[in-house]
Amino acid sequence: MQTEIKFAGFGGQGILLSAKLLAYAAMKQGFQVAWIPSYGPEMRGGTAYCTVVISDKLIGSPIIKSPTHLVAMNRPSLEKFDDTIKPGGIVFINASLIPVRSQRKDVVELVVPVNDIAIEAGSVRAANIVALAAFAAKSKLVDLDLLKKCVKEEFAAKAKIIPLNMDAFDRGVAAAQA
Amino acid sequence: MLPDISGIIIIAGNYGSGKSETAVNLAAVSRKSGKSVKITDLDLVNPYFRSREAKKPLEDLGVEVVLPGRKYMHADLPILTPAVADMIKNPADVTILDAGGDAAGVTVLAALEDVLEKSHVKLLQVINPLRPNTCDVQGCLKIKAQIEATAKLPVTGLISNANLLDETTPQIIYDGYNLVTRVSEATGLNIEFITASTRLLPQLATERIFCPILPIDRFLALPWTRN
Amino acid sequence: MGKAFSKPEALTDNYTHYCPGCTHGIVHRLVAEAIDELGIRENTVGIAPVGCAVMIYDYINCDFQEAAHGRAPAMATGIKRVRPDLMVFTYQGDGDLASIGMGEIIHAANRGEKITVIFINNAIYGMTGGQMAPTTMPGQRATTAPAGRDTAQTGMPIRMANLMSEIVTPGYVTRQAVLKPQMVNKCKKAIKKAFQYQMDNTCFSFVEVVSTCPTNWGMTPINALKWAEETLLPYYELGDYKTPEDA
Amino acid sequence: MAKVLMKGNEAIGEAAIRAGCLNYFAYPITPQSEVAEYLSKRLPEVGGVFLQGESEVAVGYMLFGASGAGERVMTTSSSPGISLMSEAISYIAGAECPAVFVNIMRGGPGLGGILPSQGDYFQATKGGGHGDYHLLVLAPDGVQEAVEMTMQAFGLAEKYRNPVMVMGDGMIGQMMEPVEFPDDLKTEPTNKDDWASNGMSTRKSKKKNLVKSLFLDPAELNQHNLNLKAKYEQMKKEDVQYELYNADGDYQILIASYGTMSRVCRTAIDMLKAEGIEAAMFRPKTLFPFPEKQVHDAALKETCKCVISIEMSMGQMVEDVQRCVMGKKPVEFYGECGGEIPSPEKIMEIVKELIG
Repeated sequence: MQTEIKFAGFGGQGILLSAKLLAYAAMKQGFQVAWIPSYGPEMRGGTAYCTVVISDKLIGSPIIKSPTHLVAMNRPSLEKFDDTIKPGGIVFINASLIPVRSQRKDVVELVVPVNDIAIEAGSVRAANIVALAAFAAKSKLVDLDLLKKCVKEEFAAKAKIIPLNMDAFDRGVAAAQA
Repeated sequence: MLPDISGIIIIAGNYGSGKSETAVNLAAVSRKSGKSVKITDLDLVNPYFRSREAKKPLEDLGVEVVLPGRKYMHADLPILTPAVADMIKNPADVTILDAGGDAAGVTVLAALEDVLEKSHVKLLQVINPLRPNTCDVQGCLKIKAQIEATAKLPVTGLISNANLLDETTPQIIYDGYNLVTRVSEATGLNIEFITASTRLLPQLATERIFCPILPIDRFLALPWTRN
Repeated sequence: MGKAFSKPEALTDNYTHYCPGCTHGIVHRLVAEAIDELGIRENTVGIAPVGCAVMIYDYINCDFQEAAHGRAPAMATGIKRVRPDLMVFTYQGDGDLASIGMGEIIHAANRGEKITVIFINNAIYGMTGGQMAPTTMPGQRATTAPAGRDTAQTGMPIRMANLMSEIVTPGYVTRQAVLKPQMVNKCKKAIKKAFQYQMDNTCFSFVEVVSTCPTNWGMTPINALKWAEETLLPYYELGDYKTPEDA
Repeated sequence: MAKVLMKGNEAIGEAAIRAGCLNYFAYPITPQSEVAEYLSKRLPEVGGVFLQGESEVAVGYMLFGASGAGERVMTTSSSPGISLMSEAISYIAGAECPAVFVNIMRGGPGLGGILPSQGDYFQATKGGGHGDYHLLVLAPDGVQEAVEMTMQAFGLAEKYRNPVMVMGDGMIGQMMEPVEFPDDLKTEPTNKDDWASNGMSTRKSKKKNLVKSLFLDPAELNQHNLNLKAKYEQMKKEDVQYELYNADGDYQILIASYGTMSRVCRTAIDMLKAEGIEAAMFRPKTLFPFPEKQVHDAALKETCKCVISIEMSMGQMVEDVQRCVMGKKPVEFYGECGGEIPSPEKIMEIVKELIG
């Protein structure tokens, strides 16, 4: 069984980090993983994309044309990749920045105003952690406690912002479960 | 009639005029006539087809070949061995200095000025009219002037080495002789000899030529043309 | 009583291949004497250049590596960085150092590599047969400048010591010559000092040596010395251009 | 040791340290600059040498110097940078010094592009620099193998006293995968006292050591080249590495592929299998020495109708495949090299067309 998650947004929204943390947690859980940067014409235009592949067997092609899930942090990302998601996949929408919704009927929409939640938690910069937590809670791809631990470890060198990110994480989980 | 020259002989000329082949054959012919012969390869500017490549056959004939140490034979180094000055100071019956091409090739002679000026030296200009820069009298005179200016020595005689390698015909040799004759008239210099490959000698109307003829055996031929 | 003139231990018994009147042999000897006097022979690695001195390793008795044309300072950097305990020197000519290797020498100096560079400036390419060098004098003939160096086309000769002295990183930069006995003595002192700076881990050092090439200049050895003194020295002024104490 | 998630470029840097190489010289170029960035932090921590050279040309000779002084050393670069280092590579091979070069290939020729490519196969395996020499070339298909091959490279370089190249592409450099650093791949540095210019005082023999590639005597130079050739023949006997995938059954087609491209082919083979089509893959892990006999034998399987070399190039490895198959089976080619890696679906389509 192989799952692919595309993370997409503006440069600076922390997309690559969210993806890395998910991959890291999955790896710790014993899965094969690959973190594949957007490495093609799609990387142009100040936007950042990357794909995490989680699998129970050796991962083959790093070329993922049609991912299982999408985490869209801004409108161009949703519009660009909405069509490519496999039927039954999750389309995560950052409602703080995306006023529209998926055009698809065969996907599961998860709409969370992550920027607003991050601001409530103390800083808009934690929006990527809110999104990661919300997506993880909904998709159940990895153990949430383990993922939260990975987030904490990531910020180990910046102890001051750990409480903020832990709070953002919890708020994200809550938003997905609401 | 074979050339019969003695003393210290410097062979010069423009690039590709056939200096080295001429020098090597002159050494061989002189040695065969019973003279003691020394030859040095002073071509420091051209790494291929130098008279040093004929070292072995010349030594087999009893010619003394003066060169930098064996390990430097193929070095890309302009080595003027001190043995050259010794050779000039203690010459054989025939002592041949094979210089490099053009003015650049005789630059090294200027570095030997102090030993050369104490000796009586013949500086012979080899002319092949089939080379682009020496196809007329004017071209030959220009090269002569350049050689003299750089070597700081006067040219004392002329050699016609008219050839188109394997495509040489008797006519080419006659034409070359005519050109060098005109250079001789213009300069007052003697034609020391002309060359002709041993292959062409039997076909040559030697009565048309009023100077010695040096028969040329290819010592420095390309590997695939040897024998 | 010791011998008045003996062969340095760092000099091999081989006869050099250099032409009569060439000053490479003198500078080799000075380098060998400096190495002996400092007692560093067994810790020294030399970099042989591409140029007439390519076979310097036949004459100086220490470890050597052979560089490609111009790259000696980069090789010296590689050695010195991984083995700071070794004494590393390059011995380069003007085509090597001032033309094809200009990038490498400037950057090695600028990084302050603790190496010693001996730079032989004889105003011509020797090895390849007398072509124009960056240091060839205006009007000086070369096989690639048959009418003499035309500065309108090729610029003025590069004064390496002057140029190197402009580098802000501390270093020792000097220009010496070996045209007369007293110059040879001074040059020896400079070479020794350059090695001493390396031993003390003080700085990069650069010793330019104004030298002769009678064969390619087309001069007798005596005339070559005279020409160098009259023509080269007024343009390539001797002396220290920079010392680490200046910094 | 537990697995860690690392970018290929970082993992290569770490692998060098784990292999006992504490000397690194480099010049930045996309898509491999992370190696230099990583090592600029890591090497000082372990007392190693990190230096950013002024050019790839200089870096090549910094490697030559360090290697000639008997120390383990590595550089990393990408295609145009490797071109500039090729002069030094030729000298290092000529002087018989060990050194490790990593090429994270990008598209060419010229500036080309920064996207992944396999356009440097010829450069790596057939020369690149001047003269008769070969690199031993290792081609990883992912981050873990990049680690393992980087670690192996030092031992191989010392075994043969020859430069070794690890040849990945932008995708391998940029992607993250879990990696382990196997302790058993670390080799002890060989004793270099009999040839390295590492200072006489540290050696028993007081004979001076010369690191050089100049041989003035034609017979000596010829012999030197014969000695080099003997090394390359030894590599062919002792150090060929390859992998066969799905080759146990009755495959109809053999896909030859290496590096990132082989990952795509692997997926395509799985997808074809699901549709009842059997395809096998031959993946050289050493591009030089090329697994000549192995590809020949795999191609000759009775059920195998044809061989196709699939590359992110316009057809380079295919020439080696053709050479080894010796006309006994048709050898086809498919390649793309703009930077977009062909998809598994595209590979399936090509395979289906070929086997009808």
